[in-house]
Amino acid sequence: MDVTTLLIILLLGAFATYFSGDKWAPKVALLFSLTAFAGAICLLSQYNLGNEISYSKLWIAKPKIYFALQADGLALAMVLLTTALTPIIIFSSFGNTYKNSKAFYALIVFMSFAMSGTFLASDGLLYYIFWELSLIPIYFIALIWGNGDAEERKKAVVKFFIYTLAGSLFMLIAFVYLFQKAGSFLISDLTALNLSSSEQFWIFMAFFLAYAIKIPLIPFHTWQAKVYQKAPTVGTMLLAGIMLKMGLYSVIRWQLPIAPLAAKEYMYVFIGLGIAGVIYGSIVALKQKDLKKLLAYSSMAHVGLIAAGAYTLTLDGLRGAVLQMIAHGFVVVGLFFVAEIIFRRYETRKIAEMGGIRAQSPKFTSMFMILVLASVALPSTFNFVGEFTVLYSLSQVNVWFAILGGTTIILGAYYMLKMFQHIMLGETNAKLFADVTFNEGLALVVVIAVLFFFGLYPKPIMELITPSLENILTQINRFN
Amino acid sequence: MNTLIAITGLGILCLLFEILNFRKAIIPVTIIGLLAVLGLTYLGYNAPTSYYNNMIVVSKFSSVFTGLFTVLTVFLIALSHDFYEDHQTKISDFIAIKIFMLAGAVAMVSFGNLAMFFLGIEVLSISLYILAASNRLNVKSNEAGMKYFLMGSFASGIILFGICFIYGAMGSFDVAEITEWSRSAELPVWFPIGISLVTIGMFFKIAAVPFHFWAPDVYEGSPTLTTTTMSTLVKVVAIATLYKLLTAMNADLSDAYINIIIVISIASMTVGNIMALKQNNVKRMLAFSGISHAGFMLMTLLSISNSASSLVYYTTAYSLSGIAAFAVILYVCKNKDNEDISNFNGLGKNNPLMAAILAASLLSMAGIPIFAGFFAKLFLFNQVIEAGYLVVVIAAVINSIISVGYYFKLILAMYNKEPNEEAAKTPFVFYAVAVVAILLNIALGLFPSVVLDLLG
Amino acid sequence: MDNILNQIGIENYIFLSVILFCIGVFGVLYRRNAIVVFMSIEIMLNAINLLFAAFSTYHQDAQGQIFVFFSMAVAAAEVAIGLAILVSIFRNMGTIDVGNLKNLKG
Amino acid sequence: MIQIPDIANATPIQILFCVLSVITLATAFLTIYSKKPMHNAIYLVICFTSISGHYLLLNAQFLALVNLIVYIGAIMILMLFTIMLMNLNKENEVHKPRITRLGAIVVFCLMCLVLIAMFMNSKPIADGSYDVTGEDYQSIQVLGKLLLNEYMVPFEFASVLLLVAMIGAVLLSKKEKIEK
Amino acid sequence: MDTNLVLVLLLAPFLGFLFNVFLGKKAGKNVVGIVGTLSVAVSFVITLYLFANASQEPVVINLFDWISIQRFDISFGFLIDQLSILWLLFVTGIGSLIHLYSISYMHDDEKMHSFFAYLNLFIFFMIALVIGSNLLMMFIGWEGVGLCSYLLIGFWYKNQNFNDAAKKAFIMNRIGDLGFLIGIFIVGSLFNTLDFTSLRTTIESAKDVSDLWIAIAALALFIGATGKSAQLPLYTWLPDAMAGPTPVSALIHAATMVTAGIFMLTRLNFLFDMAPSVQNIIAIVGACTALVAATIALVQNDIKKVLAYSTVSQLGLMFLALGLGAYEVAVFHVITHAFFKACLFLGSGSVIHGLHGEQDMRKMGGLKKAMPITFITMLIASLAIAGIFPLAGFWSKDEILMTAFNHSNNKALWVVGSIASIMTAFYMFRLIYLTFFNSFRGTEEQKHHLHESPSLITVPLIILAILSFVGGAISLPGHSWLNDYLAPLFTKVAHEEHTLGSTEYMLMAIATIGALIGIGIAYKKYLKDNTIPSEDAEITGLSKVLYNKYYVDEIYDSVFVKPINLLSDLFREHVEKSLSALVFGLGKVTNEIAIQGKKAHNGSVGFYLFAFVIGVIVILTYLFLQQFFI
Repeated sequence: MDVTTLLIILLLGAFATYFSGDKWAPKVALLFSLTAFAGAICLLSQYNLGNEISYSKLWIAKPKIYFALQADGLALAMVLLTTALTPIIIFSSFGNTYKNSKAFYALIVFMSFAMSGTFLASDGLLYYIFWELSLIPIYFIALIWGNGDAEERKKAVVKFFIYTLAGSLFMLIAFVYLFQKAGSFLISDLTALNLSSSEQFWIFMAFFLAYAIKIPLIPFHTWQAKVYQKAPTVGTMLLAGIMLKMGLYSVIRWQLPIAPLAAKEYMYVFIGLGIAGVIYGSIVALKQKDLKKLLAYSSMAHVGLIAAGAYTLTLDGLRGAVLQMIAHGFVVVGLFFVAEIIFRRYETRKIAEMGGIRAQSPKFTSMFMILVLASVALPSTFNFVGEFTVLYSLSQVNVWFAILGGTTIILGAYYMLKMFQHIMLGETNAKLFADVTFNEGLALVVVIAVLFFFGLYPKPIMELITPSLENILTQINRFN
Repeated sequence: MNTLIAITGLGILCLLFEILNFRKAIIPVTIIGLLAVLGLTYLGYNAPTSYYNNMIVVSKFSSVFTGLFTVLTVFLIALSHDFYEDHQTKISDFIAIKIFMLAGAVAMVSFGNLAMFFLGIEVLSISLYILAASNRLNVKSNEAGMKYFLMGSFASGIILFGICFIYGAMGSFDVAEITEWSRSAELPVWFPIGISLVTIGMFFKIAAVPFHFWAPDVYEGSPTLTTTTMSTLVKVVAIATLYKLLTAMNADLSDAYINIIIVISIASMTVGNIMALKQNNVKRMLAFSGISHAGFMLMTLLSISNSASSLVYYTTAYSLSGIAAFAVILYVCKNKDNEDISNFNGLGKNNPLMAAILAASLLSMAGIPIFAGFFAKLFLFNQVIEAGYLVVVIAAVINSIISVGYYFKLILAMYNKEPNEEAAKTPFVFYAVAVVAILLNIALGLFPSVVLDLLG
Repeated sequence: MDNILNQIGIENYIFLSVILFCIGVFGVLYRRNAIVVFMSIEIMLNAINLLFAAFSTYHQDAQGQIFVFFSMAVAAAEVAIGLAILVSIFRNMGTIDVGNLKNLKG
Repeated sequence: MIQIPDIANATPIQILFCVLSVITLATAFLTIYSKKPMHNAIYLVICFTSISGHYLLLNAQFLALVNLIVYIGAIMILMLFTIMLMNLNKENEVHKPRITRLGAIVVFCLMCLVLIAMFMNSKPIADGSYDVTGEDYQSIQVLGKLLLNEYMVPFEFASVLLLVAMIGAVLLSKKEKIEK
Repeated sequence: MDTNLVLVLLLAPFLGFLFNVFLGKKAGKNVVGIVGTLSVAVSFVITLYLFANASQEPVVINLFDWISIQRFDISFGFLIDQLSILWLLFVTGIGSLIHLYSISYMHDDEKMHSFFAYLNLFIFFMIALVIGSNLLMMFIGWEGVGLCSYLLIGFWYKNQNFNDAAKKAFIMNRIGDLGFLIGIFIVGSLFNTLDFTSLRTTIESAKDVSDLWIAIAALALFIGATGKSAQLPLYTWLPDAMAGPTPVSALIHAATMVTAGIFMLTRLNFLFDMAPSVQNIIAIVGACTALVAATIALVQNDIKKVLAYSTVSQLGLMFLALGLGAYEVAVFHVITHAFFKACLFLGSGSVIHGLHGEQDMRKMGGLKKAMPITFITMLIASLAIAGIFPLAGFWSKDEILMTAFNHSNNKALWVVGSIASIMTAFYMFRLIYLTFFNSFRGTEEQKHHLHESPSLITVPLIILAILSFVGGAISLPGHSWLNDYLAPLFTKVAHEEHTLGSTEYMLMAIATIGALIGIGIAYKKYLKDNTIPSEDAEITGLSKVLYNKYYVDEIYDSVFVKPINLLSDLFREHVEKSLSALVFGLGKVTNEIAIQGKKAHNGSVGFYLFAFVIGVIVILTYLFLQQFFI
């Protein structure tokens, strides 16, 4: 199985979905995304057999641009995350009906294609193209199928698009500049460059702008909550579950190896920013009235911690960041799905209008509770593994970072439990709340199963990502 | 040369057809003729020579651009049938003028003598004055024609003044001779002044700031098909000519000159983009967008020795997306008395294909990947950074960000607003042109080398 | 045959043309009557033509004069079109005041 | 360098040049300044005539004649026709606001200043050593040959230009039959 | 030792949990109760087997590598040694009893299956905590029991106050957990291992390890312990936790979970021994907690609240012992305390059950006759906790006080501890008198229904009462089986056996007298004078302060909770908005420029040409000047 096949499956899937018509579109999309997941598993098995999984072909001769894909352990992990979450996300949307659903599902599959491409690309420009491509589907998904007032939605979505595009264009400049130096966009060439420290600084900052907006790190996060709120839940899941990880992945894959000196010199600043995001996000989440907004800020807090971990430039930090990325991907998809399940029944996202659901829906309550617990990184869930490793790496840099970053344990529990209490507990709600349907339950169970399995046995993922992270670390340390 | 003759002949054939009452055949025949011209151009591309005492010099550069112009003209003429539905008696005139305009354009990129250059630019301009004012009962069209005429002839005067000084300095109109002499050390001051004046005249034609004021008004007032012509064909012709002129004159662009280009380029991008933000008329908005693109195209002049292929790529990408966008605009505003953005409300529901095409072409103009517009910008940035003008690229990037604001205004109107009325029937030609143009654009994005390698 | 420039000097022709050209520019800016604006443009073109002729003598070369013919052809064509537009404006608006052309702005 | 006219020793040609120049500039200015379109036209005719005089001075007889024929005979007549057709010979033009007029004057002065300064600064051309090849370079014969040999293509192309203008003029003024 | 055995030990409660979760509702209440109890009983039996066959050497079972850190791996493994077996014994033992008790106690609750599920889950996590082979494994259990505590406190979720209490417990615990984690990090980076066994050897052989960092690690771990074991300043959740069903209070908030902190400190005794300054802190914190909680308990009227503060106070005493390095003494007290406190809670549960949910002692009284078994068992337990010879509490508490007395010349700790135990005697007997003596003060309706609890409730009570009576036997001064049993755990040679000299006898006498005084005062006040504590509103003076728990909750609320919420409002209302405005502002400015720019494009040809000409002039001038100056 060739690495390009995976992308082709997804791309074909997008077209097939569009042309299969509104009625069949969800099923076709699910079929193709599952196929892609199977493909990713195939790739994984080949990788485990020690095969080099890469594809490279000269695309444009001048300037020299390759169509180069390479799947190392890290990229594979992220592709697996993408291809595993996409079917879940698609499946989770089966309870809703969307007008013009063929376009809707086609965009989802297309986005999955673009994001997989981003993770796999080993040529800077190809990577950039996929990076930007993934922005367009989510823009339309949020714009057309989003909820709330059209004007406000428009404002939020446009801000999101322009903001993220603004960041990435600076990244493009950095890439072009690097191309001048290296003569190609291939990552292997870019990481072999001997840039002066001031060059590295500016390149680092250009990348940083792109990633800080995408991740998002404080204070570049202002697009996030509104978009999460306004986008349809599927879009929010894609955004929070996978797309944010693109930013974090890129930090590890591109930013740090290319400009390690700057990363080292200003390490404290970037870790500090990440941790500031943790605290700030948690505190803001505390008093959110809208469930999706609350989850948005919680997500911001989590990714802040992940970013802080990545910027420690230690193996533990990177590994923890990747683990936490995957874990967060699953848990956040689950939580947003929970929000959607509630919305399907109560037609509201205002926490104040909920309450007393538990008595009516034991299954839903248990699953929601488990997701909440995973989100607050209860040991034996996957999130704990990631969070522990990240916090450990932070403590190696400076124990204060671990303490400040560790407040997520307290504050996270505070706002999540408060949210849970106000939504689920209390006197039985007068409005009827039907327990989860089979489909809804299945999607949640899959997510939960993943969280627990890797929470107790994260070794496969660790072994998958560690060699690639070690490679990246040697690149980072090449100036020493 | 053959190309030029063939084109002119085709124009006259158009007029003859009207006389011979073959009105129905005009458009098909012209299109077929133009495709044949494309073949001729290809022959010329393979055999660069000069004709008639260096009056016409067919080079790879000129052939490539001639080809591009011809393709654009094919699109424009294909669109004509439905656009001039109500003016069937005049259709031969319209088509003939467009063909002659193409002849002027070809003369402009393949001139070997400043006389050809000047005549070419005048044929082009006069055709445009006519087309701009062609809706004679419409006050806006009149005003557009008048404004364009006044300012255009003023600019022609400046260009002529410049040519005059070049002649004064060199004693010849022959580009080859001028090139040769311009390498000698002692040049009279007349020469740089002449070059500057000609350049300024061309700045006017490509609508660079501060010579851009005509563009929005004229674009808005002109009949939409004319606006299409101006924003695609004419802009491309002007920038190609300017490029050719500066390479041909082998003017060692002095630092001062480069600075001027930088300032004008940045100013054009900025003014164009910022002004476009608050426009309600789509044509006017695209006029400002065109101004900003002119700024981008001017960046090629910063590394003039090797940026020809970037220029070809950029212009092709830009004009193809322009054609696609205007095909949709023509469809939407066909029976409307204005081109306000509100006309596009709900297009995404009424006609998803057309909406998608417009969205795609706007994304291409904004420089979003996989569309050719992105690669155009990329190659341009690459070249400019290579030449060492990082500042310009940063300005360009900031401008790209601003530009998204107004391109998306249109997209938002299409997808986020409820339709005003029932969907209208789409003439087949609009579909065809729009689809072909956008597919070409995407194909260009996927295989940029096809165009890039034309000029090595 | 003596070169007339030996008596007058090319500079004087240049200055004459430049000033004439500038008067033309001035006229374009100064007047609102479209016809007068046309005339101003004609003055500009004539100034250039004169300079062409002067340079032609300067170089002892006929090409400059040839160019003047083209320039005249262009001027004639332009005026024809310009007047045609003017007439249709007059018919529609009843004025030829350039300052009244303000439907398109912003 | 500007040669300061030496009135006393001026040759007739120099005097003629000066006189013609003054007439040219003055009438050009009056063309713009005069209020009545008809007067404008007449001043312009004088201006063009004086330019023809310049051509004669430069020994370009054919050019002088063509200038007279084309400009005065064709262009100006066209303009006069238009003026009379529209009955425009009235002083009803509203003046532009003062600031605009002031601006126009300033721009005029500036432009003259800049251009003249530039040319004054140009390298002086050796006095009295203008090329004299002695060949005939501007007789009608020579011009004809040049125009129809080397400049054949532009010459033909000019016809395209005029054709376009013709079609255009027709297009712009022809009334259409409204087709049902 | 058999790995499978340990896995069965661990997983039996978990299977019970799964059964109750998925099938509990269908299976019916009796089955739920039986399965729940049996699954714990299985663990208890295995523990007994392990206890009987225990070797001297600790047994480590590594299942697989769990988390990898660059410098070390953390295995998913178990450690079975004396300490864990000991803990397992009373966790599963008392757990079984309480499960048994709950069958009857919770029989009327519609969600009995989830109650048993949670209880089973708790036992599962508690076992995991106890047998974890490294700090992180312990942390799984640590957080897991916290979770179960949360679930069980909020068991009656329809009451938001209970939910608040549950949330508070979880968050307070999490504050401690952060400390625990930080401690783990520091230990990990100092010694490159988290395994208890290798940690011990590493520390013993470690050189040039910074004392400061060890102290910080110890302190951080201690903070973790204060959270779980309800010490100052994180104790406030425990009294609130009484919102849960009474068996829960007995099991989790008295006998087992709250002793996790002591377990952890004992486990890591080798670490704490290296940080004497931290040990001092622990001792002081323990003593203070004991005193503060005891004073609060003096005036509480809720029967469970009294017991809760009593628990806090007793835990304080245990920490006092830990701080003094007397781990085995602390463990001894943990065990005896588990017996009598479980008994007390279950007894109070029996009372509450009998009164259909009434918890206010002011509305009880005279239950002696109606509930004789409950009365006798509770009386025995109270005597035990008060430290009356020869009950279990006497021996353990006496050892603590003795250790405190012997520890240094500063007798302050001993004084504080003694006062706390005198108060203990007082408030326990206040409880007994108010509840069981005099006449019933409740409603007629309640009086009518007064009855002794069924045997499922009384049997565990009796067993626990017996244990409270004889439990002291495991560590009699001079013949301490416990000390010998635990000896391999401690680096220091265990405290030299107390030679029962005159000082010791004197101390015993003082303690006993003190306890008797406390009982006496209570007797005088509540039995002789028949005083009934006044209504809430009438409480004044010092009692008011005590009754309101020194206003600690209010202080925490205004120092931490409110500011964070205010900050949240501030961030949400202002910071977010202004950050957002900053970004939108850029757009707004651009738009404003555009609007101004529209005015420049005024449609006037004159102006357009003017700009054109100016452009020409500027360009020419610039070129000219460039040429001129270069």
